[in-house]
Amino acid sequence: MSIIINEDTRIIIQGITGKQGTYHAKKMLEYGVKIVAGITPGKGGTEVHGIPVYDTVREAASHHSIDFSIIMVPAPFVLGAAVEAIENKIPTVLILTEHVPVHDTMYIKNLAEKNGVRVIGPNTMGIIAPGKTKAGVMPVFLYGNGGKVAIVSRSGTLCHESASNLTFRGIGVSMVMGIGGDPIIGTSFVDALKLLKDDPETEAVVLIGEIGGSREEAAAEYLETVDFGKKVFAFIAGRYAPPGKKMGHAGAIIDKGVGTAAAKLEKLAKAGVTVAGSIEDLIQKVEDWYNAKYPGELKKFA
Amino acid sequence: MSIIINEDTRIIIQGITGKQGTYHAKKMLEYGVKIVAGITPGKGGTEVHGIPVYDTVREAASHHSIDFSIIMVPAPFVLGAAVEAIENKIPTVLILTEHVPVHDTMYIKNLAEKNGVRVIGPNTMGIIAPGKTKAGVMPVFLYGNGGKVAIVSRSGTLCHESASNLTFRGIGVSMVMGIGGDPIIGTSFVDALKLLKDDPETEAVVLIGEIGGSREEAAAEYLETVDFGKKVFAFIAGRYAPPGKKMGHAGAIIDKGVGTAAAKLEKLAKAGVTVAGSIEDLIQKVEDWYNAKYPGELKKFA
Amino acid sequence: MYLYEYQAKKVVGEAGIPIPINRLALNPEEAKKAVEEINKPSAVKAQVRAGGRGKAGLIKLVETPQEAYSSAQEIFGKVHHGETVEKVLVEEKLDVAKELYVSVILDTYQAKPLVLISAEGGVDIEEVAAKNPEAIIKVPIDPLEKLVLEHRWLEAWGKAGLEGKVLTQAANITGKLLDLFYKIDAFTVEINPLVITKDGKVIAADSKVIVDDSSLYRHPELHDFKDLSTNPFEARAREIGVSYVPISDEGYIGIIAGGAGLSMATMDAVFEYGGVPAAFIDLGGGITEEGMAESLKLMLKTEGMKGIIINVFGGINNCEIMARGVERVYREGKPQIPIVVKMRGHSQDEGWAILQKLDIPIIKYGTTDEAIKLLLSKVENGKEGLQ
Amino acid sequence: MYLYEYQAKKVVGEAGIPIPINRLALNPEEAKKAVEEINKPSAVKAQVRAGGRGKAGLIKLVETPQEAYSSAQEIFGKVHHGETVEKVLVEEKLDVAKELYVSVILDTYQAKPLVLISAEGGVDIEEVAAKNPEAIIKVPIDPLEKLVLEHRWLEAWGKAGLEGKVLTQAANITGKLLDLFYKIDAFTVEINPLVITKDGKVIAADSKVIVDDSSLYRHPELHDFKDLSTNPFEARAREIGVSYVPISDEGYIGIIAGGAGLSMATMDAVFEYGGVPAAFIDLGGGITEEGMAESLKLMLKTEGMKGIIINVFGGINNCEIMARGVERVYREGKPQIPIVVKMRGHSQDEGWAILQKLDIPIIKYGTTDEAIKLLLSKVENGKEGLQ
Repeated sequence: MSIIINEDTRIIIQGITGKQGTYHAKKMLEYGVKIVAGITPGKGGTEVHGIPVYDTVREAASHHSIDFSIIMVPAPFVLGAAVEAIENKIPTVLILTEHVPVHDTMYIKNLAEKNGVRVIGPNTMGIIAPGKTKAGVMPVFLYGNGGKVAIVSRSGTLCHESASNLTFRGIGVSMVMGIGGDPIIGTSFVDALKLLKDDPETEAVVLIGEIGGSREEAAAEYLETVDFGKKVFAFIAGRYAPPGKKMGHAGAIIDKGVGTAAAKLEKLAKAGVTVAGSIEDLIQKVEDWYNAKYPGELKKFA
Repeated sequence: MSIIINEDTRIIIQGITGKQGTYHAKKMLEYGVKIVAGITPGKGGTEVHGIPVYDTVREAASHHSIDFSIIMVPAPFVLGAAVEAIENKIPTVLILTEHVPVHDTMYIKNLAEKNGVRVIGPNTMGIIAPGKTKAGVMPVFLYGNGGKVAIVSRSGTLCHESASNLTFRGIGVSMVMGIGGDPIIGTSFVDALKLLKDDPETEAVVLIGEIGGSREEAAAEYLETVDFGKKVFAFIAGRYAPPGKKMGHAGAIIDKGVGTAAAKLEKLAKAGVTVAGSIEDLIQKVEDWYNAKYPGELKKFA
Repeated sequence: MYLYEYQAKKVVGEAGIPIPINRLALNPEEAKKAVEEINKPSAVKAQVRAGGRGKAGLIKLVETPQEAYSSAQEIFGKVHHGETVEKVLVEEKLDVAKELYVSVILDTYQAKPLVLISAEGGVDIEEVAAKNPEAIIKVPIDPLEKLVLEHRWLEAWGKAGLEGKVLTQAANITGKLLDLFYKIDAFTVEINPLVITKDGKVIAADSKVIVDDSSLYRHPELHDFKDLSTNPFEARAREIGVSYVPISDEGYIGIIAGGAGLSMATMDAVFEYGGVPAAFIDLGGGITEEGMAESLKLMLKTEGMKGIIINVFGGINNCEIMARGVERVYREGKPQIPIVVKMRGHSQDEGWAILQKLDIPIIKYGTTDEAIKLLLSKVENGKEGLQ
Repeated sequence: MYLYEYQAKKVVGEAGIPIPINRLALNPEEAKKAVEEINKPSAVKAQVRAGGRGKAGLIKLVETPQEAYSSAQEIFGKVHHGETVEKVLVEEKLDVAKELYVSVILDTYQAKPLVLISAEGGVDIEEVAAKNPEAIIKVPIDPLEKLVLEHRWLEAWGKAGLEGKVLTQAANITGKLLDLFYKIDAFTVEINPLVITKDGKVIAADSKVIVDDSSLYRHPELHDFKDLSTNPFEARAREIGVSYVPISDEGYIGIIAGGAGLSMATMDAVFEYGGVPAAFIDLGGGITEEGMAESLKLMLKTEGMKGIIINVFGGINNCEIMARGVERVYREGKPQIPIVVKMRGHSQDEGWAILQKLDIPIIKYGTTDEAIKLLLSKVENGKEGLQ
């Protein structure tokens, strides 16, 4: 059992007949992911890599038990696809798509909360429980076959970066989740930490944040209020960003001193988190902790 | 104790500073109605006949206990006023205004149900508990000082007509409510019957319907399913209406044989209701029932 | 407000729903030009509100512009259920593969929009409902819900058996129809038939739109469609701010009453006691002295009028003001037909005093029936003298 | 998208909110004409995005058209925080009795619109929040709620001390501002100050509007306002479908990375190890061979460039395709500055093979830090040879 997903999770892909949907459905099938159905309006009755395609989530749900939906439709259609999944009470809805209008995400998040549905993303690479299953676009061979460290990151490529380096050094990862780089996201650092607190497979958590917003600060506040009981590391991208500059993500705006890397790192350090100045520093600190806890176990991959 | 209103009911008037609002506030005060406040945005701090005026219901509610709101604002402002009253959980909201857009009433009714608020109307003359209080525009001297017969009517002037004649003949009325002549209304015949069933002051009920819609049929169905335990009379206006003709109210449309007077009267009669062919017939049948039940008591007024 | 076919199509088309290519023509020459532009076999359709146009020869299929001219020439000026044909709609003929049905109606009892969907279109939906009720899929909508999205319509049309591109087109149209329903404060927006063409397009071949009159103040875009009744009495009443409802062409009793319920009850009583009402005027609320006077004058002018009952209350209105309105008419000349007034309520004493001076009989405490009986006896008695 | 003052005012005015009479002028002559038309003492305001216009002499109060001409002449062509003044807004001067504040912002943490209201307007709202937090009334909005009506704003402004006609005007404006917020997919719509004039009118004297770029596809009405950056590199990147972010004018290291997080982490590492980055290109998802090639060419063209790090993953992108993009540039001519690639993920073997043929050093298993250290050492070593 991992958090959110595991080897038994039955997944549908909304937008499976698109180019990305078809490609990543194949990659997921190769990884052994249980994809039970795909959804594309107007393509009901067809198949993608042997996966049955339905016109609606409701129709798919009448033929299959569904735990999880991956939304890979173009941005203008994400609102409709997500609301459909939520109205059909799919327990977890992960939105991979980037450039989703933020007002749409706002609506989705509020509707999901009202319906008791977990949303992850949008603008995320997905979630992986290495060796078990994945729901996302990550190259699985960078993520190894398991470990004791979980990674939660706003950036997908920084997931790849840190997970691959932890894997190469033989440490591995228990699960990696991109929470998404948008201003509004369904699942936050705090939500992830709450789940990881009780995850028996995770002994340490790496938080990878960015400048802008206040989600890292909220994570620090959460860690100060609970006895988290696990080691937490953090890295914040954008320490050297010129103030006021928009750095790619809409969420990564430094606005009048709020959300700077310095402020985030200070709060996290105060909450007992081990903060890192660079990726190398982060990986090294995790390795040091690991070696101290499990001396002599590490066999480097490369 | 009467249903919905009685001598203790604390009332506000939304739109009190308008011509109608000011006139009828005076008439109600003369009848001893407990009007605790009036509401007109931008007129907060003024007074009407000594009644304090506030800008918002919320402000009024912070100074007074409120049981009931009468809405007398022009049709385009009814939606705002009603939603305000409902959001402030005023237990009963009566909308006197006519020509309210039906989509607005639809919204109001659904919001009220969600908030546990009773709406009466729109397009009603109001409600009166003779000798106790009133919330409406009815001339009180036509309604006497009480009695054992309740009247519930879609038409305000047919309330005046039947109540005045019952009063003139010495029978009197326990309470009279106009439920409103619009296609969508807050409180229906069935709602009124449910309340009157347990009203100790009412021994008989007069239902005054009109062609169109299916509210009278619904009342008949309700009366068939419960042991109502009280005498019920009914009159339906529009028996001779040419089919397909719009008769003043938007609600009074005969559409393809549904909602004809004949259909309504047949259903009501089948449910044990004493149906009348004219106002005179209605009054006479009530008088006959009264004389049979209380022989020799009647002293005619005129 | 019941829109003409061409108006309904305009509204539906502007909502982004595909409609047949069409042109409105005001004369045969324009009908000819329309077919030239459309450049396809077309239908020439008389713009009247009543149904049964096909049977009445008011819809003609034409192949050429010249045929359109001659067909239009036949149709223009024809009278259908009292309405003269002054406009025709010229419209491309569709290659129909299948006919569907979709509408949004106001379910007044549940206080919710109700979307009706059926794969059996092109016929009277009430017939389908009677014969094969499960062929109609009903989707109630919560008016408090901010967004109602397309998957609802994909689900419904999927249940109705649609698939592929036809499914997505029908679902998209249904969403737009619900948006339109809200946007124009409709009682009904209906597309019947919703046609699937042989080349797989979904097109709203015919549509019916009824809009709530009470909402028109916030729909300037619909003002051009306002139902300017050809009946001059109804038009004049609208100017005065009251409603004039014709009842019977053979009628000779006029009714002026306050409120639709009392107006209808008075009408019923006239019939009940053997009279025939010509029309009623419902004064509504807030009637002024002038409004009352103009209403009475309008009723007096109605053809064949032999007697008038004024059946009013001082509730939202005022007896004194209404009596003054009557007095104003009498000052200009005493009406030559009997008038009976039943009036009570706010300022009744003042009102009665004015009417008594005019020698108008007043029913102060009786029922509507008594007033009607009195009026009818006066009309009967006065017959010879007045004719 | 951050709108210019004149654009924000247009949007706010079209939402039905009263704004000062104004005219946009593209030269001193137009500024003169504007004051002639306005026919009142006016302000001539440079249209630049950065704050501090008043201090920089970019806002001038004028009494006459001639003064407007000369003031505009002074302002046009001035450079303010890198932006040249090409437009001025000429605007009537209001007779201010009091200044209020109102805005709707996106509370990203609560995922709700948040309406902020204060009787203390005209100053920086963050200062008010710091000094006198209870002077700001916060009204969170539920995005699922279909209708948010005026009484909410009457209540809030009443709490802020407004009354009478000023209260109803301010409430009405607030409702329209929330509608506008939703309508244009805004991050922020702010009116500061919201002015009460001496004759009791409430007018949006200045406004700030920020719109979500991701929503622009559904806002054709805003396309004219699109931020056509004067930086040709940013503009070219937009054409390619990537984003080019300038970092430092003194920079000499170029970063091409996938994703904003990795781009920033790479930038941090360059600074961390003593280099100065000039700019980064975030490739985003779905990069093509051509997009990769054009991105690299763009970075090579950046002035002062001495070395480039390509730090990418085959995740949503593909290593082989990205390597082919690099190859394409090399085929047109081997770049004269060191390039280091760190690349792994989908089709990494194919990608590595292509890059190896080009003699490009690849960090296959190390961290970003390793790649940067390698690049910086190459730049350092190659300095003499390249200059």
